[in-house]
Amino acid sequence: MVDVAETEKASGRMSLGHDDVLRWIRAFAAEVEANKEQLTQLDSAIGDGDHGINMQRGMSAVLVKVDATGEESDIGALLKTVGMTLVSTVGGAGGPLYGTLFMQMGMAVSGKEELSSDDWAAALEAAVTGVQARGKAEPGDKTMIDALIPGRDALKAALAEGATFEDALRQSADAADQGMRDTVPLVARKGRASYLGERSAGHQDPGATSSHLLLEAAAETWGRPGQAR
Amino acid sequence: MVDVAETEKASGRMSLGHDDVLRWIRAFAAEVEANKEQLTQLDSAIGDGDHGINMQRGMSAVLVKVDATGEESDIGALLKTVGMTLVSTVGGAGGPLYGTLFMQMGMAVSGKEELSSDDWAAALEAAVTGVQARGKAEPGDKTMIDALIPGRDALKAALAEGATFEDALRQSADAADQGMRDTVPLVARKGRASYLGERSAGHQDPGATSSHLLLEAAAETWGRPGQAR
Amino acid sequence: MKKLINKPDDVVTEALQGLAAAHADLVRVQFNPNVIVRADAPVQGKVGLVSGGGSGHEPMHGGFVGLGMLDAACPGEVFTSPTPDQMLDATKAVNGGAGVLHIVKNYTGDVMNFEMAADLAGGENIEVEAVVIDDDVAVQDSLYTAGRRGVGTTVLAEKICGAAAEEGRSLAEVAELCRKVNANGRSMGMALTSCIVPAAGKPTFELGDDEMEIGIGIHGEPGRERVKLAPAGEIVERLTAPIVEDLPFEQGDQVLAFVNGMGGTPLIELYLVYNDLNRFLGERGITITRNLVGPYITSLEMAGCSITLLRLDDELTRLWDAPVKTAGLRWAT
Amino acid sequence: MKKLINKPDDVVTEALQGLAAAHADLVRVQFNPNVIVRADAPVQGKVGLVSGGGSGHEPMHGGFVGLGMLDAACPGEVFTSPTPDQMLDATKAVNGGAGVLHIVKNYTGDVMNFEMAADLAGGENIEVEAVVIDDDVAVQDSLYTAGRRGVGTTVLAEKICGAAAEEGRSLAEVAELCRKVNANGRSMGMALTSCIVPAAGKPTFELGDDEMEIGIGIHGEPGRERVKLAPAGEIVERLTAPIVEDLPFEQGDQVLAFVNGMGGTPLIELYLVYNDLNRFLGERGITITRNLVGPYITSLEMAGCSITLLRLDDELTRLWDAPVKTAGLRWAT
Ligand SMILES: Nc1ncnc2c1ncn2[C@@H]1O[C@H](COP(=O)(O)OP(=O)(O)O)[C@@H](O)[C@H]1O
Ligand SMILES: Nc1ncnc2c1ncn2[C@@H]1O[C@H](COP(=O)(O)OP(=O)(O)O)[C@@H](O)[C@H]1O
Ligand SMILES: [Mg+2]
Ligand SMILES: [Mg+2]
Ligand SMILES: [Mg+2]
Ligand SMILES: [Mg+2]
Repeated sequence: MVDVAETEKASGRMSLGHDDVLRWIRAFAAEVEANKEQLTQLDSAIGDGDHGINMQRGMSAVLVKVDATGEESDIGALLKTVGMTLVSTVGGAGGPLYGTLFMQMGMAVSGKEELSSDDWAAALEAAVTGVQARGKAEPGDKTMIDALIPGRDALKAALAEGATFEDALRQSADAADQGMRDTVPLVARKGRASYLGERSAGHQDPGATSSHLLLEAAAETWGRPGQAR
Repeated sequence: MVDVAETEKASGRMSLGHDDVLRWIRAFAAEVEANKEQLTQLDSAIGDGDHGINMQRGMSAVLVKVDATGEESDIGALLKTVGMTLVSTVGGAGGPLYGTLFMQMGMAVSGKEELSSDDWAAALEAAVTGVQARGKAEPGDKTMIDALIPGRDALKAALAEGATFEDALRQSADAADQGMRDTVPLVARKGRASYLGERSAGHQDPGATSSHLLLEAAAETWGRPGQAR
Repeated sequence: MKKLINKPDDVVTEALQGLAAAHADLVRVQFNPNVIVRADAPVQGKVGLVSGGGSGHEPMHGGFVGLGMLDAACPGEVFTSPTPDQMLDATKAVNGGAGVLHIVKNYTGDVMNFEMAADLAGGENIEVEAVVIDDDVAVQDSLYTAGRRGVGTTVLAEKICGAAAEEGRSLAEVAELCRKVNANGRSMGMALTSCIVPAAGKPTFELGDDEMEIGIGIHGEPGRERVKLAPAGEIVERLTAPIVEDLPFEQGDQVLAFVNGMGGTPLIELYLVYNDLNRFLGERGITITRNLVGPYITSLEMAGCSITLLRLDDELTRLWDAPVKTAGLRWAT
Repeated sequence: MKKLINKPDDVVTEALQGLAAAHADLVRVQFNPNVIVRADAPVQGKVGLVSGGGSGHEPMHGGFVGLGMLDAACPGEVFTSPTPDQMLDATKAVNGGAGVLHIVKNYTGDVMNFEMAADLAGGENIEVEAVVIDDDVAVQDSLYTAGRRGVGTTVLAEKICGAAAEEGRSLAEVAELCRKVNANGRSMGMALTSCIVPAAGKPTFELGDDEMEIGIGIHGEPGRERVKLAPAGEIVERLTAPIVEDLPFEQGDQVLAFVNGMGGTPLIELYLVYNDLNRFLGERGITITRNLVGPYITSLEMAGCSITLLRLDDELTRLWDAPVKTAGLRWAT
């Protein structure tokens, strides 16, 4: 089977098919698996030590689910399925937040079988809006929002400046990475870490870390690997 | 106040007065206090780790009690008081056993204001009989009986052979010491250590250890100190 | 990790199977999604009470399902709030036509999942109200944060609202009562040792041999401060003074005093703590007229305790005394 | 030593003060000598039930004083049997003219102290019978040794005999029933961690991170063997197989299954153990018709569990179900 998206990507024209989106989801699942310990460790410091465990449980359920869902081409439906699966398997804060993220993405691209770079930007926009509506977090609250918003903004800015999709994805992931790092000094105001007050400063937020993995997975799957850090 | 017993002891003639017996009880209390940790340690290995704590609690109650019991000269009454105080403050196996030991001694010398060496032998005899009646332990069961019986037998034998009371007491204490050491290889058949079966072998019995202290205190108080071991 | 478990991933399922087998007279347990439902649910015409939260806090909530308390509980993974589909199933199973109250502990995850569940239940025409319990004075309360955690008062709210529902009060009334309980209850906890989440396999936090954590939550979240170990009397003061000041509880108040064990602390210590608490409150003219001493809202094998005070009036006292028949609390039935 | 205590020497007294304050409706506590007496003792015409033992096993025995169970409990120092004067006071306080039954766990200390107390009570013309509970199959039984320890069956005997006494049975009948319970009950326990006696200040024994102690008593006494940690299912087998073989329990038997927590093990693990036990017995055609899951006969903060099986007949089942109202067990009242 010829990978259409690969061909298109090589040619510089951008279009993501159902399979591409699936590859991204698998890549995110693999990142979560690989970083399960670290996510849990970060959550132990300022939360309850389950973020890696929860996300891993959710993403393995997602893989089972999408494997079972045979022939399908509607990307919106795929993303909604991912979201619903996360909602019903993750629990905690991560479940509704990542569930909402994927479900809102799915709504934004409902019925589409191909996504342009603008579609992806719109999906990410919807994702962030959904997560904020669900969790009421503002930038600086030390949550996943602090990785997602820089990631969304960098993507939009890069595309507006005429960057290639690959470049835009890389800038998006790098901005999310920076946003994630910037959560370290913050005092948490939302989520479980907020109970610690000042004691939450000095630790990187686990949710921002997993959100960076999400955007990094997109950049690696559809664009170029980042520089080794 | 002239210590009559001291004078008599120096003269070779043997007679223990109320104060002498009190000095022995104080000496035993001091030994228990000094060896509290060791007794507890031994009891941790094959019992429940409270023998030192229990005996120390009991003997401090005894000291309070005898201090409060002003002028008195009946040695039998003194010993019974000690026994009753131990019964009502020690608990565990040690309480009834040491309580019985002292109460039976008291009965054996009831009403006496002075004890000859034979009186002491009779008191010790009664003590051992009482402890056996109460606890049903036989020699070799790995209990305090294994220190008391050799101690009693050595005293009787020495006196029968015409030894001085000082020598007889020393032989009694040394025999108790040996008996105590001989409990090490034994498999316990009575008391809490019996629950361990074979696993009780290789440990010295705590009760035999405190019983040795009892006879050692007598030898040191009324006779001569033993060789440093 | 020293635990009586088989595989870390199976802990919740197997414990639920055990609960189901042990208390078939009281509850039915449904698996995938996991829900513990009162054996005779739905009780027609009665407001249904649903709570839930992460597992690892037993007997809360599953042990409180039964007559006079909860109609259903949704157990999440260990320390992880359950999912909306569990809550929806629970809500449907206990709806006897009078609506369903969700009693939610204030954790972001619990709140969001219950919100989603309420939306879904609304879609199925079940009337749902939710009351969020946020009684932990160890956490600074603020509009700009997630606010206080829900801890010990949850148990008391479940009991008292369960009694009110049993009396046939309406959903609005039971919800109002639940808010009243929450408004009059305050808690604070401490830990001597950490707990170990089975799937994590190691202690959530490390405490020195001479340290304790004051103001801890029920998930091994770090507390307000880490300090040197102290006698029970001082610990009681450190926990109770902020509680008393916060409401504030005042001279002449009658309270229910709840000394809760965190899971690894034996009862003898809890009664000793209760004794110090009784003295502390007595000195301030606050009278304990009802009490609860034991491990009721735990944090796996964590050693430590929490103290909850609930200001009582005649209504709350009467409802507290009303019959209850659950695995975890049972009297007067 | 991490405990919620003030001074090690005051633990028992302060915990008793807490118990007295918390349960004034159920019990009176007398100090020096320490005795916990049912609030309405002596119940005229009823056989009085007295038990006792070292402290550190709470709720046993003090938490079992009340209607339908014990009339009095004598708490000794931690892990140290109480003294005859405590037992004598208890016996006098509960003698309602129908005599008094002493339920004694088979430990040399307990047995001897209760014997002395019975002698003293006899001197005061109170009819006393004593039944010794010795149900621990971890200990080799023999005429030449102290015999088996008394453990979990004690709780069941206290409940069942309490119900019989409440029915007005005679001293001889209640004693006979107690022997019957003992004859049909078998137990075995295990520990994941040691306990710490407050006055000793350090663990009674040391266990490696990957070790457990099988056949442990309730005082941190070493057990039958020290082995590598194993899954709960295997542990259940190691504990239950000797129990089943000993009586023996046979296909078709109906049993009360009691999964007891040692003090430091959380309820979620006990239910998981119960699940494995239920399966184990089911495979052998033994049916659990009654159960008890929780920390009822503990060993301070020791982590671990014990399993007790009691073969039931109609009489025992009925008496188990009869009303009980104590701090530790309460139902149907
Ligand atoms: N209100 C919120 N909005 C956005 N993200 C949040 C919010 N609350 C928590 N989070 C994110 O969730 C992460 C924790 O997720 P997780 O550990 O799965 O849930 P829980 O806290 O219930 O255990 C936090 O690190 C944070 O990034
Ligand atoms: N039946 C018995 N006869 C004589 N001595 C006994 C008997 N049972 C136990 N002992 C002694 O008691 C000692 C333990 O005493 P202690 O620790 O005070 O009591 P407990 O075993 O109740 O904790 C043992 O070391 C043993 O010497
Ligand atoms: Mg978490
Ligand atoms: Mg001992
Ligand atoms: Mg969580
Ligand atoms: Mg003892």
